[in-house]
Amino acid sequence: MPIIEIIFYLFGGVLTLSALSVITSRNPVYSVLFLVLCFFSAACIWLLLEAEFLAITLVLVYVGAVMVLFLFVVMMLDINLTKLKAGFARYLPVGILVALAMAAQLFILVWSRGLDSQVLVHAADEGSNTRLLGEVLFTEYLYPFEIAGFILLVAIVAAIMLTHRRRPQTKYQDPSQQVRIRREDRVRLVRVESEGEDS
Amino acid sequence: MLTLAHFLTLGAILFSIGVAGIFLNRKNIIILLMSIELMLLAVNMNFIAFSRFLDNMDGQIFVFFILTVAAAEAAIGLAILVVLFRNRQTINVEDIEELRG
Amino acid sequence: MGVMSWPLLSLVVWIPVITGAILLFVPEARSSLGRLIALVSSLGALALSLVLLAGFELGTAAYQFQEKVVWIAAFDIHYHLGVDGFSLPLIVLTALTTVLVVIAAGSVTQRVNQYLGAFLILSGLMTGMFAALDAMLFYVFFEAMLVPMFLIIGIWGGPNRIFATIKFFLFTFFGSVFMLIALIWLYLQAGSFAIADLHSLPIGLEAQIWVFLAFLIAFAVKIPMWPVHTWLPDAHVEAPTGGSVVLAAVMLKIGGYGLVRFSLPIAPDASSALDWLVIGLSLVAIVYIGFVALAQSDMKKLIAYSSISHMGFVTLGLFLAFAIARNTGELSGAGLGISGAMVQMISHGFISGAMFLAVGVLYDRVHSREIADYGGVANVMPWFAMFAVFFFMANSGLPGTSGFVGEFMVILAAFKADPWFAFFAAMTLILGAGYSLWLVKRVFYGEVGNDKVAELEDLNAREWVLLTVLALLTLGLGLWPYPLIELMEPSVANLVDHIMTTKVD
Amino acid sequence: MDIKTILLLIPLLPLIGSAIAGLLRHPIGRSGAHTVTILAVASSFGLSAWVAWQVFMTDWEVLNYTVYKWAVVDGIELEVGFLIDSLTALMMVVVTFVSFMVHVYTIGYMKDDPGYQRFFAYINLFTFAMLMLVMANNFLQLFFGWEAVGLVSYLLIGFWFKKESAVRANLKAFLVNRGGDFGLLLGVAAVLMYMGSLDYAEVFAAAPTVAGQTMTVFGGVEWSVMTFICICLFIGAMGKSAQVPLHVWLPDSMEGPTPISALIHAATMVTAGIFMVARLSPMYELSTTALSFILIIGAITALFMGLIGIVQNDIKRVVAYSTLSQLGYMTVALGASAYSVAIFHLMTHAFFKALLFLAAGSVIIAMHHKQDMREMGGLGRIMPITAVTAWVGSLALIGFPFFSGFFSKDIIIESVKQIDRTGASFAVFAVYAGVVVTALYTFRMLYLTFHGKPRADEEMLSHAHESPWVVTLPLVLLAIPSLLVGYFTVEPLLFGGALSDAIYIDPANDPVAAVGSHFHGPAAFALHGFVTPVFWLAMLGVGLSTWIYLFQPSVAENVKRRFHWLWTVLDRKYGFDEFYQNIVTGGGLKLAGFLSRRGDRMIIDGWIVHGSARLVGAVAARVRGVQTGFLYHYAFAMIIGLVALVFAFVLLKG
Repeated sequence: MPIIEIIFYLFGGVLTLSALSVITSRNPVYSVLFLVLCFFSAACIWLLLEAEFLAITLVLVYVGAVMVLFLFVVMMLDINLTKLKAGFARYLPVGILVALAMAAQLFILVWSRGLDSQVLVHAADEGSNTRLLGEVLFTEYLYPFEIAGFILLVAIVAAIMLTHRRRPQTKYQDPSQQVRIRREDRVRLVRVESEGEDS
Repeated sequence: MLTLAHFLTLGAILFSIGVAGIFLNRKNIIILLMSIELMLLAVNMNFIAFSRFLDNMDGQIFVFFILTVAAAEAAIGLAILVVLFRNRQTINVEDIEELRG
Repeated sequence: MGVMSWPLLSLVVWIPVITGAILLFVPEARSSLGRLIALVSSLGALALSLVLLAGFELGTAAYQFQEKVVWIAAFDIHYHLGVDGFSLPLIVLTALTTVLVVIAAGSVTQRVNQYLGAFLILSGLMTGMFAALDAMLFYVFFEAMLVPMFLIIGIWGGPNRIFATIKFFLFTFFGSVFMLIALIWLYLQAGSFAIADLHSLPIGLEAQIWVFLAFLIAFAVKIPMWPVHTWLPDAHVEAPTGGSVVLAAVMLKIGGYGLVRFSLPIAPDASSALDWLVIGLSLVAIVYIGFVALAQSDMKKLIAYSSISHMGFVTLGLFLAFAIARNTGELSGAGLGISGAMVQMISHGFISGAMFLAVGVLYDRVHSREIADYGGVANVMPWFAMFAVFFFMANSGLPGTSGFVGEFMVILAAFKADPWFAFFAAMTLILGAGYSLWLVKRVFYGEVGNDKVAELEDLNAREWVLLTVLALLTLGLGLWPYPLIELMEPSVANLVDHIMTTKVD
Repeated sequence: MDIKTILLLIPLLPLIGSAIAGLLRHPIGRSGAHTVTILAVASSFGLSAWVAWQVFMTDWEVLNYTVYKWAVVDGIELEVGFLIDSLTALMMVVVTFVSFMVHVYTIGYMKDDPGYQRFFAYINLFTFAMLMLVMANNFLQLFFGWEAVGLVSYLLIGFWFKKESAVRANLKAFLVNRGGDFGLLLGVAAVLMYMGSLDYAEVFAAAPTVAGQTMTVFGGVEWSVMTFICICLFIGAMGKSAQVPLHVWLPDSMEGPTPISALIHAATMVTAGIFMVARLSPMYELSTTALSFILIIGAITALFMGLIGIVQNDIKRVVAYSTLSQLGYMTVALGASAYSVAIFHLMTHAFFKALLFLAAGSVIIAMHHKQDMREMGGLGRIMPITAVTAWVGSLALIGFPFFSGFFSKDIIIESVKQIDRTGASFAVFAVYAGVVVTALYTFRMLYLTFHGKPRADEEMLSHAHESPWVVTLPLVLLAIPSLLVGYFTVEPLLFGGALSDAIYIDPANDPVAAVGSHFHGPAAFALHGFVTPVFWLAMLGVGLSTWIYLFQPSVAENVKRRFHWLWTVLDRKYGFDEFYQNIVTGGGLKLAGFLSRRGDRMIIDGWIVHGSARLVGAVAARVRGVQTGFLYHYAFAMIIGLVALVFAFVLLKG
């Protein structure tokens, strides 16, 4: 068996098993960690498909940022695990049934169209994957790219707005109020009549 | 011999696991979100495979955008989750039914 | 550059809309400024519409004062305006009614500027609809004017206004959806939205029947014809006085105008095949609704039902042509019915507007529309009683008032179609007099009904102006309808020719 | 002045007077109002008299011209125009003269009324409307005048609008008249359809060509077109001229002020129907069926309405029923093709009936607006002028020879005897019986009012006195024509062909000519009148009346007790009022209530409109259950939907 196939089956197996663990483990922390493993395995398979840039991005951005975020949240929240797991067994048959139905349909689709005749071969060397991607992304897909950036910005603003809260007891300065202040609000001139020197 | 079908099968398995995950963990929003990530991963897998086999970069561009949107979605989803938990002290889906008709 | 070279129609349409939009943002504190702006704007539109009238060339059925600009090139939609003998009188009526409503708004105290703004916008949109020569433009105006009317009833209306305004909106919207479908189908056939192209488009009989029914639903709701009339009494009861006036005086005419502009010329064979339906419904409206009006205890409801009954003459007159051709084998009388219907529309604009203003006069003072809350008003408001009796008499079709002209012409034409039509139509002589004068008896005659009536004060200057203008118009049109009929005659003749030519190839 | 200007001024002067008196009622005040309106109507009368002089005494060409074009539509010219011939001229003089008298009389009758100016405005307006009616040269203007006089009648009956009975009566009058106008309008529509014009001259020219045609309407029966048109038009006349069964409004109209009863509800407006049929004689001559119908209706009215007059106690109502009966005589004359006689009786009746009403009004003034004859009696000594003029009017009414009524009524009876058509024999009986009845109620009224012992209380009697000159002058001025006009006009009008330019009678069947062949001057005719059965029938009525009401009042009570059922029938006016009140009005209102509640509110609004809204609501309430609000239900739904879609793509599309 060529090395490439070994790599594929190895990482494919790890990917499948860890994905199963993501959905079955009792503790969400484990789930997140298994998900990280999934992404790693997927990245490896993507390398096999010569999508180096995306594989690296998946690991760096997804695992490095998004999954860490998941982990934070899971650990931060005090979750009653037993309650959340209730009914797991009851829905197991339905879940498996639907998943199998889905899988079966997809298999039929994949294997009935002659897709298995397309063999993976090494691509012609046209320069690095990153360069190729960049060339398309910054020319043909410039506007979608800009929009994607904007979506991320919106996501950042939205996430901050949602989670940011102002605690009543914290002291802070409001620069706009400081700038707007007028003399009359601060100083009150009181005319005090002198007592007179009639003593 | 690795063919396109192999990669697509892997994607299909991954997707089905994501589907099963939604059914099994119906009460835990975090794992629901993770199941969605799995399904997105499966889709990405297919895109990259097609991109490779069709020798066309568009598939990878799509993956790029999907990653972007998924990241944004995860960030906002988790933010909502945090706010929800802060207000309700629970993330149990069964306790949340404001949209009941 | 003379006035005639201006884009007069556009000015009549957009001056009120633009000033209305500006008025929406005038603050409450500046309401006297708002009133002034509204008055100047509406008078301006009226003056320009009179210029149109003065410059209108008689003796031709062609569209005049045309303006045509590409609007949406992809669907061949044009901003195309123009008037003929059918639309010009209605445009003048709209401009005039707007002036009266602006003057009558003196009794409104809340959000006056927005109120006036809504009316001006409504007025411009209605004018645009009458002037539109592109079906899509017509449709846009047709739908757009629902919005200001919706707001007028919904914001300044009576206690049950939300119910009434939603009923009004749903009814009209329900109808116009069918019109949209028909217009799109016609566009696909003709490749154009120009009304003139639709007029000359040959269509098979079955397709014509579908198109005709779609238009009929849209316009029947507007007119309103029995049995889709029940929104009107509710809307009138809840609408503020100005809203009622515009609703009765102009908005109801849109349905009749639509029948003239779309149903009859686009689907003449279907109109001929289904004229029994329209005639039947019209006669039901005249007789049945006449009876229903008798049973009303609310003045506005009574007038609303009377409007439905009178609009029955419009639909009757428009569709008599085919029956006349079948019965007598000639066309003499067909134009009589159509002219009668058009005159009836204008006349009803004056009379119903005046009656709603009259009810408004009482409502402003007593805050009741119930007939039982009045009695003996003539004792304390003699001048008002004079106007009221005059307008209710006009409503019952007294010769010498405009209310007679249209009904007379339609009944004469109806007799040619079938004496039975005339028999049922003429029932309005008794029923119309019955409900109108019974109301006069209960409200105006007798001893002073109660303390509130005893404290009533007679008309103020504003009400004098409103009622006098309408009374003179009613009388003028009744004594000498010649100019109006002469204005419409070529268009009527053209329409008769057109609808008697089959479009089935 | 141009003749056309004069003719235009005749109706317009009263219109202007009315506008001034009505709209400027405060600035001009009471005296201003009556000065303006009386000046207007007096000049109108003067001009009318001049026109009549021209028409009757000179070589006059019938003047038929258009004043202005009302509308031209679909090739049909609708115009406002005047047709000035002998008939019009006669009517103009009668209308303006009676109106003039009534104007003067009103100064006295209404002198304390707060609505003084309004009253003068109304009666001036009435004069305008009536003149427009009689001067019309086409059906449109006829209809205009027809309705306009109806409007003024409505306003005047309800003049004292605080009185519930008055406002009931005016509504009733207008609605019953509208019932007649319904027929008139259909008739006009039929005229336009078959003759193609509304102009009298053109219609008359086209009438013979239409005579043979038939039409199928109303129950599939073939009708002669001319009969249909004539009967429809006559239905209008039945409303306006108060013929059975559309007569019910006229007695109630006595709720209006007395001058109005004289002017509108006796002398002029109610005769519009008679005038119309006479004007349209070229058409009516073509339909014997219609004439028979008219004859029978008129005969019923003449006899049975007179009978009611015997049991009435309100002085004005007696005169009102007498008017109904006399209108019946005129209608009989029309039905007998004796149009000119009908017009002749119309004229004489206008004078003596206006006189009787104004005399009754004078009595009412004296009795402080009490109208019940049982509280009068013996007034002849207190108010001699009124009593004498009332006697003149009464003698004219019963047709005492030499009085104007004698000529007209006797010739009607003679004419009816000449003709031979369906209903003629009944009509002959009715007009003969009517003579007795007329004499009976007329003298009953005279005796109860002016003779016998005073039954009013002392205080009332002490205040009662003869009315002022503005009241008695019109009485005297009306008494003169009541006495003389018949004698001087009977020959030229009926037998001299003065009306022949307006009235057409089929020469083969001309009752007037037949009567004329025995006519040898008015004096001989009147002297012969003393030996005719008509005279002795009238004397029978007078005698009965004298015996019962002057010498043996107990007889009246006895007869009343003995024939109680008859008395009840008469007192209830044959139940017409109940019929209209309960069946027509009551039924109509019930139907209205039913349609409004059940039809509109329940079926259309309740079931269809709100029902569909409720249906949508109900369905939505069910469907809403699907939206549980649980996140995972939505997720499940999505996934299952996805599976199903993929299934469809994979398996069904292959």
